[in-house]
Order: sequence, then structure tokens, then C-alpha cells
Amino acid sequence: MKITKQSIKSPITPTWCPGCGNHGILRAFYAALEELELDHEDVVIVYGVGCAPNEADFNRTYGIHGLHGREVPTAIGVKLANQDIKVIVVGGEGDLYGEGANHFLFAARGNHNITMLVHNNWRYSLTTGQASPTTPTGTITKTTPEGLIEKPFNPLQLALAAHASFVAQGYSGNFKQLKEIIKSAILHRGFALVDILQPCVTFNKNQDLSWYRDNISELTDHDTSNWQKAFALSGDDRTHFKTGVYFQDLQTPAYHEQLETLKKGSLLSQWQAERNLEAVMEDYQ
Amino acid sequence: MKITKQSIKSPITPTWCPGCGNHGILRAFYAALEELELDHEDVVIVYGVGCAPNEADFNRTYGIHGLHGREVPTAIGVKLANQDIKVIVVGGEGDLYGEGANHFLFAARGNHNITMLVHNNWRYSLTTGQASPTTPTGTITKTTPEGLIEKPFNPLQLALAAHASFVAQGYSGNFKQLKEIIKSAILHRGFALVDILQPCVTFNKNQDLSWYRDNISELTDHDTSNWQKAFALSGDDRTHFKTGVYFQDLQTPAYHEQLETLKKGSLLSQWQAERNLEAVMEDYQ
Amino acid sequence: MSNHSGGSFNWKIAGEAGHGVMLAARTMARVAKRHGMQAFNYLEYPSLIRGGHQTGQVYADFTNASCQKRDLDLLIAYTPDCFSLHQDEITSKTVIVSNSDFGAVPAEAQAKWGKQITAMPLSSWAKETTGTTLASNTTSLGVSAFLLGLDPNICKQVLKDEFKNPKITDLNFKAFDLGYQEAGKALKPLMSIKPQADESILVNGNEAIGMGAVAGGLQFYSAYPMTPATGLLHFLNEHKYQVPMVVKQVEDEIGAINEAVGASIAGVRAMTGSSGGGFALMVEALSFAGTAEVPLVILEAQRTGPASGVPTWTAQADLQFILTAGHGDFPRVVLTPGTVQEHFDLSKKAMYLAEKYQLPVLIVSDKYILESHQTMKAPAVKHKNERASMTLDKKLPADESYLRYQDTKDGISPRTIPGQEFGLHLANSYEHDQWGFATEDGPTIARSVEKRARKMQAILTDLPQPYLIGPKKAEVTFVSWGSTVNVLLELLRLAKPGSVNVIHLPCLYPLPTEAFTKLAKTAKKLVMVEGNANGQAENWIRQQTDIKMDDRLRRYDGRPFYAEDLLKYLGQ
Amino acid sequence: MSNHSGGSFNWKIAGEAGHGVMLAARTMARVAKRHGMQAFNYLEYPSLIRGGHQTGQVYADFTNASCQKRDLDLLIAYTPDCFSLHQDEITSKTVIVSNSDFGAVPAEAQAKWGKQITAMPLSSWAKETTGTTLASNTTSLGVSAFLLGLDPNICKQVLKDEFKNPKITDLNFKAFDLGYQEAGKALKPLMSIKPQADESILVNGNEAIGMGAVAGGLQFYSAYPMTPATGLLHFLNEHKYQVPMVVKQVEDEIGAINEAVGASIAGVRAMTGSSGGGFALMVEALSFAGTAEVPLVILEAQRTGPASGVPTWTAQADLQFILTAGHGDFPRVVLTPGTVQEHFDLSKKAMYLAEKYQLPVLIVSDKYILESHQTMKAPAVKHKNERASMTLDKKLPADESYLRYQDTKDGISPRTIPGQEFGLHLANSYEHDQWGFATEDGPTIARSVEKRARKMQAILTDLPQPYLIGPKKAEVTFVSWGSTVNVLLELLRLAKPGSVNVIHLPCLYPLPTEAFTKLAKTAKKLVMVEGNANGQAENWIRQQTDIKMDDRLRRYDGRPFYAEDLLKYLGQ
Ligand SMILES: Cc1ncc(C[n+]2csc(CCOP(=O)(O)OP(=O)(O)O)c2C)c(N)n1
Ligand SMILES: Cc1ncc(C[n+]2csc(CCOP(=O)(O)OP(=O)(O)O)c2C)c(N)n1
Ligand code: SF4
Ligand code: SF4
Ligand SMILES: [Mg+2]
Ligand SMILES: [Mg+2]
Repeated sequence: MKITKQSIKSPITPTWCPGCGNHGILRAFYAALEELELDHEDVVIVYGVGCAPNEADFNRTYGIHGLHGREVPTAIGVKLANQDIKVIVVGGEGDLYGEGANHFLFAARGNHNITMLVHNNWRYSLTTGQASPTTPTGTITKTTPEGLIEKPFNPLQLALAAHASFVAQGYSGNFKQLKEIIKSAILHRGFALVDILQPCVTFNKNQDLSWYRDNISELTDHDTSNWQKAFALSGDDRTHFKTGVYFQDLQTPAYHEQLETLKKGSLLSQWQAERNLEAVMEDYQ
Repeated sequence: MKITKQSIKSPITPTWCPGCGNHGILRAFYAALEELELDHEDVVIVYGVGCAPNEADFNRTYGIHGLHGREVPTAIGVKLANQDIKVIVVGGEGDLYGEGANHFLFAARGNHNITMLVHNNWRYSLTTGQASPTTPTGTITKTTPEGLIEKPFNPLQLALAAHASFVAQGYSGNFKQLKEIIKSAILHRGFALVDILQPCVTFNKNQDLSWYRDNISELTDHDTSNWQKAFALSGDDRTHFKTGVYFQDLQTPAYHEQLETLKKGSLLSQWQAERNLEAVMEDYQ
Repeated sequence: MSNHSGGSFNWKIAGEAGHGVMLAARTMARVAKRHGMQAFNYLEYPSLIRGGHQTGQVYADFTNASCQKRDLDLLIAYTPDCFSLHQDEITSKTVIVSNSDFGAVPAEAQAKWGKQITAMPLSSWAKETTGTTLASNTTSLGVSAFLLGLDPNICKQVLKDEFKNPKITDLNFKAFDLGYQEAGKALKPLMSIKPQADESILVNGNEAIGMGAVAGGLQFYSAYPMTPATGLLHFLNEHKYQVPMVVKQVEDEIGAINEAVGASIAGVRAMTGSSGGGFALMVEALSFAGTAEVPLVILEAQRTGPASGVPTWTAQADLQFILTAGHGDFPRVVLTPGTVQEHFDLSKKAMYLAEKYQLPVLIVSDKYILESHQTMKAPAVKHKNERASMTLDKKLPADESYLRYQDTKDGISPRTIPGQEFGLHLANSYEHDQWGFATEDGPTIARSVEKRARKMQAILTDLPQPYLIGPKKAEVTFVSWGSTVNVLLELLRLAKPGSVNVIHLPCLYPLPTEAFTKLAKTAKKLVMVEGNANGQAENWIRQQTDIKMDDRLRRYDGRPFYAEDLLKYLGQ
Repeated sequence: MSNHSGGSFNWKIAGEAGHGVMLAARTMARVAKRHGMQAFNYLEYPSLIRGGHQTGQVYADFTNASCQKRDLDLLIAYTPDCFSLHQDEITSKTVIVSNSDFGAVPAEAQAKWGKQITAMPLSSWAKETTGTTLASNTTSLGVSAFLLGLDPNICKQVLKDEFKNPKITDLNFKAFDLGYQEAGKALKPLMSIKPQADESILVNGNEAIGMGAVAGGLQFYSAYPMTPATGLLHFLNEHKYQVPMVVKQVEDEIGAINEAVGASIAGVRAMTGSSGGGFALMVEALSFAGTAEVPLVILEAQRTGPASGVPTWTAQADLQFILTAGHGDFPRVVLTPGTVQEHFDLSKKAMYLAEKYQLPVLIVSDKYILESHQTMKAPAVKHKNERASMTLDKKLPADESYLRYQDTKDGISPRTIPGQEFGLHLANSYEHDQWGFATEDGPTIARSVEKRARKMQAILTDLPQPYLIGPKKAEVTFVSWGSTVNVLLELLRLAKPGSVNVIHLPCLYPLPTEAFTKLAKTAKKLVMVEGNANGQAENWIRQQTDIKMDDRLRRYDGRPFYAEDLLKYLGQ
């Protein structure tokens, strides 16, 4: 059955704070899924742990509410087992750039065909507002009373340095563009990172709605095949953010497309009701 | 007591294969320590697990032979407890860019004052030669019989993207330059990455000694304060390698220099034989 | 139901996340404490930032208030669903104040408890006096103070201490006064509480652990946030300028424990903490600390599991995991404090035990007590600490003969730290010889295992022993570990004299088998009470001693035990 | 000492890492097997790529060869230090061939065993015939074949199968012939082995597990290299084009297990594996698999711990950790195979159990048997597998009423996989309701815990039972789990008839308490034999049953038990 904005809604209504950017992201995500005309049963969404991935309870597809920071390897496992499924990861920036940073980078270099939607609200919100990997230096939080010392990760640059084949910047408040970015990311044959700027009205007072209004604009006139340019642009100025697709590599095949075994079809479809050990045993005779 | 090339030798002679690049790295490391006139007791070397870190048994300083991939946080703990100690990490590229990738990147963004010497031999050698995070795409190993699918990490670019304040490329066969790089890295006030190209004569036949001879040269005429240039240069051509210091940021203070408490001296020196709870209890009256 | 006349009340406030009921409840508990009462504040809330149902309930009493109680004297109900959600706690005597700003009392509730309910616009009153509905906590407090016969001046002093800022304090005084007055217009006081001297502090388990660790010389705490251990991370961050400490949020739990290990090897007293899922990630390094003989204190803050589980609810189901967590065989200590006082004491002690015996010490607690506030006698202001099992300023032989892992009689080898001359060594995650070099030699391996194991003999007399609470003889003896003792303490007050006593185990590894067996043998009927489905401590006791339980009570639905339920079990 | 006349030999080759002795030993075991003998090949090597001392030793016999033996018939000594290192294995009858290319026989050894030693330039002969000293393995084989009276044609067939490439094979034939002839010139054969029919295969524990898993339908294996589990990763990589499998090296163990979990949820049979340190990192996800009811097989390949430990040596000291690893309380199965045959059988079975009961199944083994080669009867070529507890092609109700975690009587809920219509659900690491949505509701939490626990009842009859080996009655009954049974099998041959029997436990969780108790009750004297210091299985048995051991033998120096030592324990 095809996904519609209505049919995907589970019986549970979103429990996010009023005004939370997650509402907007979910709306754009639903619209993207509807426009892609995907079937409910052919989508697996793998969620991490945080405010954003609480979304697991609001969506009606096949879903996996995994462990904090570990949703990427779980998603890779799903994809390699059944490449006919669209696999989408939904997590927070704490989840995916913090606890799970290495999985993210390895997924990028492997070009696994999964889409990573990172709800980047600059804080660990579900645990009540501590600093996250993208929190700006100097920010005061419960765990950084003298101001955060670390410099923030630039997820786009990290992804590019790790050979991600699709890198985009979205914003929860730009429905139309975000929907299109998510669609492109899901259609991309390989690893796609969509970092989505998202207001947290409860724990991030530094970046309130007016900050978002003033500091975000759309990326224009950009050649997405130019890696160097994408890299430079995405680091240009970390106070003003340009949203859009920064980079797309259309050459490198996805990981599963490069595995001999999976060229014959999904692993799931290659289940054998009878296993023959003859060849396997030969070396041990 | 000052370290000399002789005094640092433990009773155990190196067990590496004859011809292994680790021998050369150790020689340069010893010379660097001697020339820096450090005392044995004021150096802590934290080792991971692999062929390279087997070095733990050959050196006489304070040492920690930690867990595979976890030597970086252990080293950070040492430094924050006693900033008067020089803290040096010795590991393999599997160790530090694989199992421990996230610790590496977080140490970089925190600018922790530790020196990371990565013996990069393009393989998991101690476990008999599987692919590592830097193994070139297409390489056949015991775990990649159809050729490695993933693209190799470029450690210099990852470090730069993660705000490392000192990034250098060394080569085990260039004693003089490597010694100087290691010295600069140890003297650097902040996080220093030295990626050291190292032949593994046993498990890496693709990159044999002649490969090293032909594909490595020194970086010349480079302005180490130019981050953009450093980034571009380090990614230029991943078949020919330029050795030298790519980038050094002399502005950003080290992590411990930014902590109020540690401005008063090392945490160790601030041990209190008597703890006073008066202020702490106030809010709970 | 509490005893009104004796100066005791059971009060609850319930609303949605965002209404601030948790803060209100802590304030109420503090007010009770300032009246010289004992107090216990139990909080329930979902793993959501907004919208879910939240409650705070304060039981206060002049002689003993160790846990939450069911039958309410006063319920402040913010939302209409409070009536159905808390129907079991409403008795014929419960006075209910309904916040009319969030909707009318449902017809059903009105029918059932109509006479007991008074609707009050608590939020409007707040807005009227302070300009924001947020201060409805304070109007609620005013109403409650009147109804419970509390001293308004004491209440205001608490408000002053909470808000600090004089302007905000003044506004809240107004809100308090309005609530107090309006309650007086509508209702009569239920009781009158006469203030007595206050010698307590009010802390939750996390705060008690933090304070105990500070008292015990904690210098370095590295952690990654995880409910219900996050409270300790926040507590230590709040106080890190009052005593010299480094308190650091790390990229993940693996980093957190390995940083603490490094800091400890470098010579400072170090600790880390997490809940089950985060602790699971630390287990490799736990084994490292065990074999390298690194002093390390770890808080394992249990919540309902497995996996992500039910993050903001309680359980005692990680115990079996903790007792044997880590590959290979190495010494450890597992402490299981009950009251917040015991959390303070054992946390302080843990710092010392870890250093003296050079091993990991685990403090196992749970969401229930870690996030509940309880009064305890204010601890001493000054705490002396001596460094243990270290060479420190001692001059070491210049012939370099010092051996870090010297094969001593009690297994404890004097420890050098980096910077000390002639004290070089390798702290090794590999099996090692006495210097610290890796070994593959059979006899050396065996000797190392035995040396470390000997420490577990040496430590025995230094450990907290099991103890009996209540009468020497009783019909039923409950056995507890960790937080459940708080409920059993209340049960002892409720139950017929002589019918019950309790053996509490504040240390489960190594199990003080002799002392426990001696106590257990005097029991007529042993009943194990624990918060898991498969009887984890009971199994452990069975393994380690010859004692078998006669019966058992287990709870594994995320909720704590209630003394009232245990009383029913006793047929009383 | 083995019985020469009966067609049996105990052979050892010892040298430095790089000399290829491990390969030589496997070849020798294969030669024995092709003669129709049973064979066991035990390898020792350090955690270094070069330079350390390495040995391979092959015990072969026509009726039973289940483990290594101490007294040697023939020793091929590459380096002079072999004499001191292996002095305990040299008897007055041991024939010693010393590779003169690596130095002269030490004077001491010459004095002691001079008459038994023959120096031969094994490496020079290799160079002479093949152009490289690497083929000294083959000259050694030639020498050994002559001395042990083996059939040269069978030996050559093995060489052909090993080298495959005809040119290399031919060169090695030459090397073999030279060794064979030169031995004939210098010495007399010690015995003569008459070939019989060969119906075995020769595999180590890793290979047996791999083969069993393949037989059981394994489709997905993700892992990170770690001794001694790496062998399985390599085995599966070698064979992944013979049966459709994805075998993947992952960035770390956390990634490895979470990939396997994802693959399993998507419907393929999945497995991961590591040693203790890597398994420690998987524990959080183990708990996830437990609560989300994900079929998953995990190899835990024990080595000497704790922490990095002694990587290439053996132990059975992770058991207590594995039995209760993971936070919270969830079902699991822990299998502890002994012989390679049992490794094959239980690995195949594990694939099925995991899927049918939707839980993690742990296969616990150790370096000793995982890296030792042993003969086993060649398994059937064809293995039928049926998918279990899945809805598969069944048409599900269009009203979306399907419930993934349906609260069934036996706790097993039919499972859908992505792609199936009307089978939507959430596989949840949070506690969940029957659809899979997260829950914080008390009764729902309790019901979920109970539902999962019921599976442990249902599974009981499906598990491998403890069994008795040897006579029904005996003076001493040894109890074993895992690899130690291999040594006890040999002990049964050596000991006086009727003096010993063995109870072997191939499954420790859930412990088949009734069956074990029944067997144990028939014993006169129960002696637990295990490879750890603190008696991990003994403690577990004590916790789960009323059986107490009368005595115990524990080894924790990285080495396996020897039947000869156990014989001494018996006073024989
Ligand atoms: C292993 C583990 N560590 C810690 C936690 C606690 N935890 C839950 S959510 C979270 C952070 C969430 O931050 P982010 O990913 O940015 O999501 P947000 O809540 O901001 O949407 C943490 C630390 C956990 N569930 N598991
Ligand atoms: C947690 C854990 N996983 C796996 C291992 C096994 N292991 C030891 S060394 C090593 C790889 C070493 O590779 P690298 O870091 O590149 O060092 P090299 O041997 O090449 O010098 C691995 C996987 C381990 N010791 N611990
Ligand atoms: S706390 Fe922040 S991120 Fe979480 S739901 Fe509220 S606004 Fe959104
Ligand atoms: S295996 Fe390779 S890295 Fe290891 S010691 Fe030998 S040459 Fe060096
Ligand atoms: Mg966030
Ligand atoms: Mg390497």
C-alpha cells in the first residue's frame, strides 16, 4: 500500500514540544515519502535514541527503534539483507555524530545505500540540554558551565572527507526545499547525509526562531558534482547556513551493488531450503 | 633522569619482523625524545593494541598498554589529571582510525594536548593482514577476497575537518624528517596527529619497499598556517605521498589551558587532604 | 494513610511535563525539611520533554519518612486525567485541589469525590501575581501550606533560597500569599505542623553519591549523559568550582571510562557513571581496570531494561550483569546502598576502597532512589582523606628495582604514578609480569591471577556488612539490597510490632557470606524483595551461601514497591 | 607415551614464527587422517608475527585421538631452544630430528639425549630441491613419513591437495622425497602405519562452527577480527562464493553486532563473533536483540583474559560474564560444545534455535579447540532447513490486526519481515506493546517481561542435554563443559576401566537442571574440571541445582589440561 501523509500516521500523536522543529521535519518527510510513491512495507526506518527518533512511535512503516548511536550499522544490516527495501535512518546529531560518529564515517566510505536524516538541534535534548557535537564553542549548558571548550563538528565537511556520495543541508522550517532534498537523498544510489537544522525551543535558547530566520538561506547556483567547491562552501561561515544539496557523486556504485553475491538479487531471496556442503568440505578432506 | 636512545630501551628487544617499518619509527621516536631532553618519568606513552603498540614492552618510561582503539581517551585522562606530563599515543591505523575513530576526532576538536603517532601500515597486521581503514580500494585480503569495496580514509583530511591543530605526514624510512616532525608534534601545545607511513613486509606486499621508495617525497615550500592549502594538499593525490607538517594552529589554547580549575596547576597537585562540604551542601539545606 | 494528628502528611502534585510539578514537589519536600520533618519526594515522569504525565509526591513525618506512600492527604491535580490516573491513591479523606485553568473536573470524578474537590485557577493566580503562569507552582505551594498548616515564613524562606534573585522572589511571595489566602477562603486546614529544629539536608540518591564522592576526594568525573545517572553529572558540574575537580562530558561511555582510567593511573581519584546501556559499553574497560589494577569508581544507575527499556522508570535488574561483567576473572567490589545516607557513606567509602585495593568499585543504585529526594542528617563539613597503597613522596631505590605489580602477601602492590622518579612501570591491559611487561609464560600468568584474587581476601574486613533492621526476632524477615530497603523501613513502622524485620545488604560483591548466613539463620521465614523478574540477588545468595529463601516478592513493571502492598502480603 | 605397535603416533614440530611449523602440523594431521586415523593437532604460538616460539603437535591413532599428548614419539626441532622448552615431552624413546640449518644442538641436550638426536639440514634440503627454504616443512614431512612408516603416496596426495598448483606440487614432491630418502639413510622407521578407509574431515573448532552454520542456513556474518574468533571470519570469507552469504568485516564490534541485528530483522540468518574483549563491546546490543526478539547467533571465542590478556592462549573464564551479560533480564541460550563434531552440530542447531525462539544464542568456545584441528566424521552433504516462527508467504489480515509481539502461550510470536504486506511493526529496543510501540505502562511492561521469559520454558525440550561418557558407574565422575571434554575423552582411554566417567554439559543456559541432577546423583565423587580460577561453571551449577562438587581441578595459565595430569590426580 502506497504511503500517504495520512496513512503513515500511527495511532500515537507526536509528543514533541509545541514549536519544536521536529514537527516540520516530519511533515516534509511524510510529503517526500508520499511523492516518492513508496509502499509502507517496502520502507524500513531505523531510529536512534533522542527526541527526534521518538518519531518511531508516530510512523507506520516497518521500523527499528535501535540503540543510541547505533542505528547506522543496523540500517546497513537491513540493506545488505534486503536491498529491495528503502532504508532510512532518523536520529539526532548527538546520536549520529557523537555516540555513533565512527559508524557514520564508515557508512560514508562504504557508500552503503542508506539515507541518514540527522535532526541537528545543537543539543542533547532528550537528556535535557547538554552540549552536543555541533554545539558552538563557548555555549553554556548544564555540562559546560564555563562555556563549551570543543570546536563544533562540521558534519558536511566530515562527511565529504569520508567520501560520502550525497551531502545536503536542510532546515526544518523550509518545508518545500527539505522535502525535495529528502526525496533526492532517498533516490540517491549510495550513502546520503541530510543534516537538518532544527530549533529546540526548550533547550536551545541561543538559537531561537529569530536566529533561524536571520541566519539561514538557500544555496543557489552550485554545481553539486564539484567536491572541492562543496567542501569549501560548507565550511565557509559557520554562523550563516546555506541549505541545499552540496554534493552528489553519481559514479560510485553503492556497496551492495559491488558485492558479487548481491548482484544476483537480495540475500533474502537467495535463501536455500537445502544447503550443500560439498564444495565447502573439499579443503578439509 | 633524561631519556637517551640507550636508557629508554627496556630489557626486551623489539620482536617486529626484520624489515618492518616499526623499527625505523622507533629509532626516530627515541632520537626525538633524546633531543627534547625529557625525563623518563615525565613521559607517559599510551599504547593501543596491534603490531606497532607492541612497542609498549620495548620502552622504559611510564606507560599504559591500553585497549585496542581506546588509547586516546586514556591519554586524555592522563593529561587532564597531570598536565605536567608529556602524553604520547602510539597505535596503529586500525586502532586509531578504525576501532577508535570517534575518540580521535573528538580529541582533535577538543584540542587535547596529546601527540598521536599513528603507525599506518595499511593493514591489520597483528591479526594477520586484514583490510584496515586506510587500505586502498580494490585490495585483496583475507576478509576482502573480491577486493576492498570501501574508499580509504584520508586521516589528514579527517583530522583537519575535525579541527586538529597540528597535522603531519611522516614516513618510517625518513629518519631525519620523522624525528623532527615528532619533536614538533610533542612540543605543540594542543592535539597533534602524526600519520606515519610504514611498510609491513609480511602482510602488505602491494606496498613493498620499492613502492615506498617511488611514491614518497618531502613536502616543500608549504605555509603550515594555511588550513585550506593544507587540506587541498593532503588530498591531492593519494598514490603519491608528501611528508612533512601540513598544518599547525598556534592560536587555539589546549583544552586543559581553557579549564578554570587547571589554570591553577595540575589536578594532581590540587589534591586536598581535607575536603570541605560547606559550599557544596548549601543548596540542599 | 498517614497519621494526621502526629504531624505527618502525604501530598501529591500531578500535571503535564512542562507544568513544573517536579520542581514544585522538591520545594514542598524542602519546606517539610525546614519544619524539622523527615521527607521523601518521589517523582514519576515519562521519557519525553513535553506533554506526558508527571507527578511529584511528598511524604513527610517527624519521625520517619523513608519512601512514598499511596493514600493521599492532599492532591493538587493540574489536569483532568489526574483523577483516573490516581484513583487508587484517593481515599474518602483526600482533599483534592483541581487547577481549573486546565479544564473542568470530569463528571465521573465529580460524582465520586465531588465533596472533596475544590477547583482553583492556580495558573491564573500565578499570572495575576507574577505575570507568568509558570509560577503556578508557587500558588500551589501557598494553597498547600494553608491546608497542611505549614508555617508561611518557613515556606517563604525556602522560596527565597530557591529563587535567589530578589525580584523574582518578591513576585513569588505574592503568588504564595494569594494561594494561601484563597485556600483560606475556600477550605479549612487539615492539620497543623509545628516546626522543630532542622538538622537535615534534602538530597536525592545522585546528589548523595556526588556529595559522598566529593567528601571522599573525587577529583575527576567523566561521563556521557544517561538517565538516571545524568543527575550525578549535573551535580558535579554545579559544584566543580567549589572543590577542585575536572568534570567532563565525553563523546561516549567508552571514552568516559577510558578517560577515568587514564586519570586514575595518573594519580587522581576518578569516577564514571551511567545506566545499564552505557555501562554495557564500559565493560571492556572494566576488565582493563581490573587487570591493570586501576582504582576506579563506577555508578551503575539502573532503570527498567533491557536495552533502551523504559528510561525514566526503575528496576533492579542489572545486578546479575554487574556482578560478573567483564571478560576474564578479576576482583571488584559491588556496593548496593539503600537510603540516601547510605549512598553518601558508601560513595565516600568507594573512593577509598578503590584506591586502597586498586580495583573497580561499582555503586549500584536505581532510578527510584537516585531521583527521589530524601532527608538525611547533614554530614560533617570536613572530611579527611589519606592516599592509600601509593608510594607518593617515598624515595624509591635508584637501582630501578621498584616493581609496580609486586607479588605481595595481600595482593596489594604499592603504586607509583607518572612523575615519580624510579617508579617507571607499564599499566597493562595484557597479562603482565611484576614490572608490567606483557607475559605469555604459564606460571607468571597463574601467579598474576592469584595475586589479584588475594586482594579479595584482604578487603573483606573493610567492606560494609549486612545488618538487621527492626526487632531481633520476627515472623517474617525480608531481605533487601539497594533502594528497596527504603520501603521496608516504612513497612517496619506500619506492621504489627514483632511481625517483621529486615536484613539489608549494602554490599553484594564480595558477599559477606558469614555475616549474612549468621543473620539469615536467625530468621523464621526469609522473604527476598527485589525489583526484577528472575531473582538476581536471590540466585546470587544461593550460589554464594547455603541460605535459601522461603518466599520472594518481585516487581518488574518499572514501579517501586509500596509498603502498603507488603503489609497486605503479611496479611495485615 | 602412545602405543607404537597399535598404529598411533605423537609428533611435534617446533620453531620460530615464520618457519611455517603451524602449516606443517596441519599437513601432518591431514596425512594421518588420510591413513584413516583419528588425529588431533594442537598449536601454540605467541601474539607476535615473527620471532616467537611456535609449535604444532599431532597425535594420531586409529581408534581415538581427541587431544594433545605430552610424551613424544618424534620431535622435529627447528631451533636450539626447542630442547629446553620441550624437555618435559622428551622421553627416553623420543626420536629427535634437529634442523641443523638453525644451529647446533646445545651441549646440554646433546649430553642428555645425544643418542636420540639426529641433525639434518632440513632447510638446505628444501632450498636444494625447491629453491626456497620455505619448503623445509615438506622435507620435514618426508623425514617424518619415513620414521613413522607412513605411506609416501598418501603423503604426496595431501601435498598435491594443499598446493594445488602442479609446478609447486612437483617441487614439493622432490623435497619430500629427499627428506624421505635421507631419513632412510640415517635412521630406522619407528613403526609402520597401515592405511585404512578415511571417512573423516579435519577441521578446527572455528571451521566446524563455520561449516555447521553454513549447514544451518547462515546468510550474514559481520565481525571485527580478534583472536581466536578470526578463524571463523576467514573461513566464511573463503567459502562465501560457494553458498550465498554476505561476510563483512566491520569498523568495530559494536557495528558488527548491530549490522547482524539489522540483517536478522530483515529476515536472513545472521551471526557475529569475537573474543571476550570484542564481545564486551557487543553487550548493549545483546540486550537489544533480547528485548526486540531478534534471532542472532554469537560466537564468543574465549582466550586468556582479562582485558587484552594473553591473546593466543586459552581459557574458559568468560563464562560467568556470558551467562548474565547484558542489562535487564531477557532470554538467551548458551551452548558450550566440546569436540569439533559438537561444534558443527551445535552451530547448525544454533541457527535454528535463534530463529525459532527469536533470541540470541551464544556459542562459547575457546582458543584451545577453536584453533586445534581434530578429525570428525564427514557430515552429510545436504542439509535441509525450514524457516521457523515466521509468517512468510502467509496472507496476513488486511485489517492490519497483525501484532509482532503477540502475547502467545509459549511466548513465541510469529514474525513478519520488511516487505511483507500487513505485517508492519516496530522492532524496539524500548520496552514495547504487542505492535512494538514504546510503552511506559506498568502492566504492559510486566506482561512483556513475562512473555519473553515464557520462551525459556518452551525451549527446554529443544536443547542439547548433558550426557554421560564412559561407564555408568565409576569411582570418579568428571564434569566438563566446552573444550575440556576432549582431554577427558583421552583420559577415559588411559584410566583403569571403571575408574572414571564424565558428565559433559553442551548447554549451560538454560541449564537442563533435571537431566544434570539425575546424572550427577549417580556419581560417587564429582570433580569439576574447568579452565578458570574461580570456578565459573561450578558456581553456576551450585546456583541452579542442589548438586555440589566434591572436588575441582582448575587451570588458568593459558594452557589446556593434559590427560596425563588428570591421570596423576586419580593416582594412576
Ligand atoms: C548508550 C546510551 N547512552 C546514553 C543514552 C542517553 N541518551 C538518550 S538520548 C541522548 C542524546 C540525544 O541527543 P540527540 O541525538 O542530539 O537527540 P535530540 O534529543 O537532541 O533530538 C542520550 C545521551 C542512551 N539512551 N544510550
Ligand atoms: C576490542 C578488540 N577488538 C579486536 C582486537 C584484535 N586486534 C588486535 S590488533 C588489531 C588490529 C591492529 O591493526 P592496526 O591497529 O593497524 O595495527 P598493526 O597491527 O597493523 O600495527 C585487532 C583487530 C582487540 N585486541 N580488541
Ligand atoms: S526538547 Fe527540544 S528537541 Fe525535544 S521535543 Fe522539545 S523542542 Fe523538540
Ligand atoms: S607483521 Fe608487518 S607490521 Fe607486524 S611486525 Fe611484521 S612487518 Fe611489522
Ligand atoms: Mg540533538
Ligand atoms: Mg596497521
